[in-house]
Amino acid sequence: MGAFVAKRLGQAVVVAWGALTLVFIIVRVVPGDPAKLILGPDASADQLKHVRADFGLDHPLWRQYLEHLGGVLHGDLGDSWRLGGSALGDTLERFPATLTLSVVALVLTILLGFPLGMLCARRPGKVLDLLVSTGSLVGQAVPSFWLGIVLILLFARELGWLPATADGSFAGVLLPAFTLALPFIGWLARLVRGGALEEGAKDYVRTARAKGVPEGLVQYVHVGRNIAVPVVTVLGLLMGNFIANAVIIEVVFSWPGIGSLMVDAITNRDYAVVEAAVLTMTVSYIALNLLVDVVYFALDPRLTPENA
Amino acid sequence: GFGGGGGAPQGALRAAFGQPVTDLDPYNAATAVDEASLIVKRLVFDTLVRRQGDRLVPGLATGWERTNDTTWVFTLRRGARFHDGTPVTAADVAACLKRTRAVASAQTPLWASVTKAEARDDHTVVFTTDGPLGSLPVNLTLLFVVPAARVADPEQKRRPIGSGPFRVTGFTPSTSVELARFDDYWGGRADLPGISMPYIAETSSAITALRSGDIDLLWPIPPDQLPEVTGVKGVGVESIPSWTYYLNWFNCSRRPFTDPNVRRAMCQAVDLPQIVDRLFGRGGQQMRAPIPSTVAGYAAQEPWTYDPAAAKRLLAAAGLGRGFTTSMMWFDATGPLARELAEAMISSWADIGVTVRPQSIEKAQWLERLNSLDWDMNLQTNTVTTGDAAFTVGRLYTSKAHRMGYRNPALDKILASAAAAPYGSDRDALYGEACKIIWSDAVGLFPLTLVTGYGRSRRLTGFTPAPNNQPDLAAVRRR
Amino acid sequence: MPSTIEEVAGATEATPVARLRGVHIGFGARGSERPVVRGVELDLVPGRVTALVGESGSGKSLTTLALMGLLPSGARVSAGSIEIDGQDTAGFTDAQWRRLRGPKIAMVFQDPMAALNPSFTVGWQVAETFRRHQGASHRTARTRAIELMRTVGIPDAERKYHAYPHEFSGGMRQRAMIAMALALEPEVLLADEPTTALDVTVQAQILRLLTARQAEARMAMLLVSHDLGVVARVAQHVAVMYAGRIVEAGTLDEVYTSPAHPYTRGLLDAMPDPGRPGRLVPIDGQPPAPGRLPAGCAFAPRCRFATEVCRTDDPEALPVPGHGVSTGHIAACHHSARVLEARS
Amino acid sequence: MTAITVPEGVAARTETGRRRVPVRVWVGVGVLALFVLAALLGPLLRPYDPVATHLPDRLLAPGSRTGSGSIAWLGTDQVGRDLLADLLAGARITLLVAGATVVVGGVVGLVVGLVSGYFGGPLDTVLSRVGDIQLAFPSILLAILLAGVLGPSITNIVITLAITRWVIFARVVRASAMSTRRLEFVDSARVLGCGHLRILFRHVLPSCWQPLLVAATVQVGLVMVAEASLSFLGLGVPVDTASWGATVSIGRDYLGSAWWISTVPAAALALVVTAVGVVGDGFRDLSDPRSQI
Amino acid sequence: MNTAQAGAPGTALLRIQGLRAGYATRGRSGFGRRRVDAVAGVDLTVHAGQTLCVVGESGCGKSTLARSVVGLLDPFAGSISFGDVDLSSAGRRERHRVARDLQMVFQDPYTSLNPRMRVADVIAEGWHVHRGVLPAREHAAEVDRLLSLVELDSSYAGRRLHELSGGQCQRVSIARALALRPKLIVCDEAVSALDVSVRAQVLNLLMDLRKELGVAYLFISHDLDVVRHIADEVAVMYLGTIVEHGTAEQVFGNPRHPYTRALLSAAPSIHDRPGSTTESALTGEVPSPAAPPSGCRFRTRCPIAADACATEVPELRIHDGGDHAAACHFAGEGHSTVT
Ligand SMILES: Nc1ncnc2c1ncn2[C@@H]1O[C@H](COP(=O)(O)OP(=O)(O)OP(=O)(O)O)[C@@H](O)[C@H]1O
Ligand SMILES: Nc1ncnc2c1ncn2[C@@H]1O[C@H](COP(=O)(O)OP(=O)(O)OP(=O)(O)O)[C@@H](O)[C@H]1O
Ligand SMILES: [Mg+2]
Ligand SMILES: [Mg+2]
Repeated sequence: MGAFVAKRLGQAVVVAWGALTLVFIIVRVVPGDPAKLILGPDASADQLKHVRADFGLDHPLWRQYLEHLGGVLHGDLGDSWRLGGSALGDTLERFPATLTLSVVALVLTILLGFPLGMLCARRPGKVLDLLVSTGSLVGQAVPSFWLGIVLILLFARELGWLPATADGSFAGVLLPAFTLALPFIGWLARLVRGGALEEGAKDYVRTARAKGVPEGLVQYVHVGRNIAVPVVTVLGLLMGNFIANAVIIEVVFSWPGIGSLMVDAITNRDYAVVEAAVLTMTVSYIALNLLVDVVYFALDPRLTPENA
Repeated sequence: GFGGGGGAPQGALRAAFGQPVTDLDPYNAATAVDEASLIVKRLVFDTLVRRQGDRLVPGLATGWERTNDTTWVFTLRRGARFHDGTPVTAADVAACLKRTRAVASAQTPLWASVTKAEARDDHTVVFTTDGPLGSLPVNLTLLFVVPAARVADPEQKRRPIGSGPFRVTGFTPSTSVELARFDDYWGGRADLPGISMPYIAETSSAITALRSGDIDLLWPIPPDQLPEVTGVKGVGVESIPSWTYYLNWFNCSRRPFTDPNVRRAMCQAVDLPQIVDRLFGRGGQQMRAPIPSTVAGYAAQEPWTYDPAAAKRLLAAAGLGRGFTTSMMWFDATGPLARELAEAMISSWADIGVTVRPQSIEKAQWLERLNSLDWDMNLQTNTVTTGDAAFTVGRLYTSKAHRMGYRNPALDKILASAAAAPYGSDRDALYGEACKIIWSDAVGLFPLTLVTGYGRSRRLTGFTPAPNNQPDLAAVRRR
Repeated sequence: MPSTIEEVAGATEATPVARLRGVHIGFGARGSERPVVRGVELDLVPGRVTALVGESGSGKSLTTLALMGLLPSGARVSAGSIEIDGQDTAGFTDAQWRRLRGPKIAMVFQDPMAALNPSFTVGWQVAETFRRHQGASHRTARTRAIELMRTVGIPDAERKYHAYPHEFSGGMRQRAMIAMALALEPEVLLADEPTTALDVTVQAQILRLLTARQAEARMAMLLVSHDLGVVARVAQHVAVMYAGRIVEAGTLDEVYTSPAHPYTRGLLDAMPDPGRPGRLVPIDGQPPAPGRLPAGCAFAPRCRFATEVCRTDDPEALPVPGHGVSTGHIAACHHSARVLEARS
Repeated sequence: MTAITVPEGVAARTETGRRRVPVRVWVGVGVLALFVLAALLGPLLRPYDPVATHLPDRLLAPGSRTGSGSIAWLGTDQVGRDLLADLLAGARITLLVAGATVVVGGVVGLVVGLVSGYFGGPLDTVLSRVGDIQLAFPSILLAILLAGVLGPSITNIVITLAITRWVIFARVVRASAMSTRRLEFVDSARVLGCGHLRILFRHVLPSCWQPLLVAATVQVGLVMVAEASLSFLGLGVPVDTASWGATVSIGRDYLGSAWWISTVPAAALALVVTAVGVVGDGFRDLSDPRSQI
Repeated sequence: MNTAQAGAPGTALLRIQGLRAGYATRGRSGFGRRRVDAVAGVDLTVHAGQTLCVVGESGCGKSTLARSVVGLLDPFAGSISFGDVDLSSAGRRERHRVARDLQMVFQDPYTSLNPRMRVADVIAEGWHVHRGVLPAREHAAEVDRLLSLVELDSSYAGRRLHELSGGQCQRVSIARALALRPKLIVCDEAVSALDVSVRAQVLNLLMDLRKELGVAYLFISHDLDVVRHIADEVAVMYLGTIVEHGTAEQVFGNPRHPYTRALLSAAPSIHDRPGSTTESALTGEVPSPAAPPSGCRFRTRCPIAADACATEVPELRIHDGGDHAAACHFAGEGHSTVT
């Protein structure tokens, strides 16, 4: 187990470094001069130089890169020129909001998707099954920003049940979380259904029945335990997906998370914040994957460090 | 809520503006002329001079006088205090001027000729300029006063200390600002216990929030969305022509726009009355000068008549009888219906055989290209932040500025003398002259002034819409 | 004239605990089903090992599963009756079946890796039987499971209780399966190819274990196998299946030494035998696909004894001529007499 | 003996061994055919000029009569263009972008996946880590940044989207190349003396097509939606090209008043993407179960 | 040069000396690599036209041996020579040439042949790989000839593999192996997956081919009946080593190693009857090759193990003249020790 985690951590560091380097390069390749964005069109060459020096943009790229890496090791990604504060601080301040949104979306996905999947598996090919499998496709086929606005118009404007924007209340998180979760509810249901059907056809299920184990226990104990493993993996990936996908939802719902922060930072060439946001997202993605691996490891007794 | 810390007190006004507040430091270069942060800054900080309608009125300064061409003396109000309890002194004002001169920002041109500010005593500040600067009092409506000790304090970005009627209790950049009433304000305690300014990016969400009473005030409402708030119970709509207008510059240093007749032909080919009426309706006003009618220095010109045939003749005379191909750039967020306006104009030009490639690009790239004059036509909104012709006409159209490739020594001279002139009819005449040259030379096509639509809860009183999009929220009351 | 095993066996031995009468099993919707098992007759008598042999796909497993009430979805018993302990199981509810499985009838499956749940410890799975049926507490179930594991020859059962199936070798897994099946001392034990996945040495161990326990508890046992050698080693009675039917049945000696059905003969001839070096004699052709059976005798197309009648009439299972009625050797062949003759 | 049993297919088989195609798959195929037809013929039937505006006709509800006397069956947009024409013209771009993206991403993914799955070793490790980086990197961000670097053009959108997709294809192909490599028929080919190239192309590649195609059908749908999301972020197709995503995105501010602008293309998008998904599902179910090895 | 002459009946065709082969696995901690010798020092010779059978329990290294011989696995030590080519030092081209003479038939015909290919393509593949063996225009005719050789109708040429039954498929894979006219075919459990009747057909075919074409076989199986039926020579393998070796009559008629005896008595036969078998029961299972017992590898399960067995590794020695060898300290003592 220790070796397993160590190996994964090693990989994670490589991946994080890669992502960091990638964003560093891309951000600087994208046309657009932060100094001009700061000063506007009237800036003189002298002013521009001054501002560039302030943000260390006048150093050669390799030096900026090395300084950047050095900074990362000290947990310092530089200051945001737009928001004033430390970029990492600003980003981390926003992270709980994104996390809340993702977690609520994940909970919604599980609460709705899991039972749906089990129900479908009970009667494959029947009406509910067809509805869910088509529904899951439709769910992924609708652009989330459109869906988000339609939901706002419906639930906030017409029905007045939920607030249109993030107001910090629980009701405020429901709409964005639901919009985020919707494409994946049917998806999870199909996954659970597939797993339940596949596992249900295995010999050990027959063994359990041959022992006289009641059907409910067969499904939820014998089969359930075995689909837990793939489902947990997928949920971990889903969470990573939510954190990344939250960008659009956050913009639509004015949700103060790192997604909207990042979009804003990109349009304004706020390098430090873009880098901090990417680092946060990447690290959380990697951490989630690591967590999933560990949970997977714990859930599936067949895994050894060798074959994991 | 997330981030940001404390919220606004119960009963606070909830007001949503169309752009995010990213920073509250009055000397941060990035937000020096940013409308959204100016709205908040005007509540949190004081300025020596204030604008009321089209008059300048005392703020922290009770009075000022111009002792000679290059010297202005301002007398400060007694009893004004900062939010931390310390009194406001002339030394603070001097420090603030020093700071604003030190920071390179979009305001820099305003202060370029102000050489120094000295505290003669606690309540007298003397400004010295290196030439006559008639617009100093106007410019001072943008100099926010903070304690001398804090001019460069990074804390000012998030929890700034000012002497304005409200103090900051919570701030999440680009998300929300929370303000609470400052009880010791020299002008008397504000009526509202606080103000909360959330930023709502999506128009539909914002309008929904206004309709459902989640927010009390929303502006500017995009022209096409005005019908969604008019006639809704509990919501009133007010509008006012703003200092923001669309301009479409021709790159006068690039063929074929080097020829004024080609530019004139382009202006004549566009049916502006129809575009403004159909597209913007109540949300826009056709322009008759290169600056909005509400700006000081405005002088109405003869509008271009819509005459495609005449335009074609002009082109033919310029040797472009078969038309030509050119391009137009803009960035999407520049203003409401920017894309639609561009398309409508492009569509009109197609009728006279001019093919225009639309280029909707990112702001950052737009800026790059704008300054390097790497464009044929540039569509953008522009705001006369000070409400004075000097801010736009005086700044943009000089040969030295070289912003659209237009060079006219005669205009340069007029603008130089206008800049030096004190407020008054002479100055207005000079700017009028400038307007005329710019207009008839067709440096650009100036389609419309935006009319800001304010949607507000009917429970609000004391609210006055402002042309600069920065209404005085301190004066608002709630029933 | 006695035409069924029942009549023959009933005369001499204890009454069967389980009996199959004319059992048909089909896939697909009622009315349009594809029959895969056709009229199987089988008696399971206490103390006796009956073997069911036949080629892959002949319907051995389905027959066994039908006895457990565990037919795969889509399959069902479309005709005939399955009696366990005198009760007809047709129309049994799930709960009724559940009460039978374990105490009355139990089963050992072919692939012990697949048949054990990979996510639970072996011990837990063995103990589960006690918990479900006898409401035993975790502790007592555990003690009894460990004891049981010891009796089926799992060394170090205390420790192995906590091991997962993948940590067991094939033989140990099969022992665990047997432990599970024997837990409640069932009267009928079904073993579907219990040793196919194992090595000869381990196979011998498992067979020894099974027969020892069977004899000890006088269980009725049905052993499904395609290996005629394995069958020879443990079974008293043999039933040969072909294309869903039992084509020949009788005691081991009768069937092996004087096969009366050409298919049985073919099987025996195809086995390499030290006594008969040289070329082997395979059966021509291939088994028919279920649902696409030829008219008449299903074996006719591959049969060298086949005549016109074989292609039109499906032969009934009849006592083998020349044998005394009492032995119960039956075969479903129009030409069993010729087959018997040709052998000698 | 039981070792050799042909696995039963997932889909229903008829008696003859051929499998029935479920009705919903036919419906999906029908919708797709219509869509392709619309993309091919639409602009001929209902000419469309992406920069022409008809301001007097703006924001007309579906079924209204326009100033020129024709009927706008699906309404008009905020500059008075006929939405039906817009939809037909958009179909072309949407199809082009989705198709090209999947082809480009698929080819890159196929090559990378094959190489890293078949050869394994350090090359695989490097390629896999690159894939990890790509996956850990928020794909929307990558799209935004790339769109920023490359500027607005259809080619660039395809490149952008393909860059965010190739890993998915590479993973699918790698998995199947890896499992194929372990199969006995590959050993058998090696014993026969086949070289790596022959094994790759004749033996490994064929078993990668099927999972690749299934992944491609899923991705075609997702790419269409992703293109819409790019438009939402202001990085979509150039203004002078019609695309469903762009129309959905621009029309969203009118959802409260002129709902049809955004809803018509959104519904079309949902319909087509769902149809692709249904066909993809059917395809997966129908494909030879043994080809999944 | 070389392999061509190596075909005269009775000459040594394949010579395996001191072969050690196996797999590198990660250690328990997940770090580092450990070598597992699944084949731990094997010497064997296959003569032209002869059938050498290797028998043994699952996991004793039979497949590892086979895979090393055909070059699918690189041995850790020892040498394998074919004709006069030393495979361990041969270059790519040389190995490629040897491949023509040395073919293999795998256990499961469905997985060892590409299910997507047509029968004709499966058989002809070798001619594409080894250019010059057969001109392209003769491919079709030769496919037909091979099909008839394995008793399949020429109409099968156009079929896809999944339309064939297991036995037919296995015949196709034999035809494929024969296409290059090899001198030796390695059969790894080539008939184990087949039904009795089909197995008989395939065994007959293999025996006919040996007679008609003079093909030699390295035939690997765990089925003693089958081995006894077709073997000229038999090698009994246990945990990576050969424990007994001799002609079929010698090994089956007069087994010297207790393991061989145990195997023989455990193997079921149709002549057995319930209760009649007096098997010398082997207890337990084969130990892991990663941690083989010291001394004699079989001692942990051996009914006659003595103290010496734990320390001294028994050599494979000839005990009763001829070439019947066994690796047991007590092999010379005849039957009496075991009952
Ligand atoms: N779930 C199923 N769906 C469809 N057909 C099935 C199913 N299970 C079994 N069959 C068919 O029923 C027939 C009999 O199957 P069964 O498993 O009883 O054979 P068997 O004699 O046990 O064979 P084997 O020796 O391979 O285990 C076979 O032709 C098989 O194809
Ligand atoms: N790829 C592999 N990696 C690690 N160990 C392996 C691998 N393949 C086989 N082994 C191990 O090597 C040993 C010998 O395996 P091999 O396949 O040669 O046995 P075998 O005699 O062919 O057995 P069987 O009769 O089951 O085919 C076994 O202990 C097995 O677990
Ligand atoms: Mg079976
Ligand atoms: Mg093997």
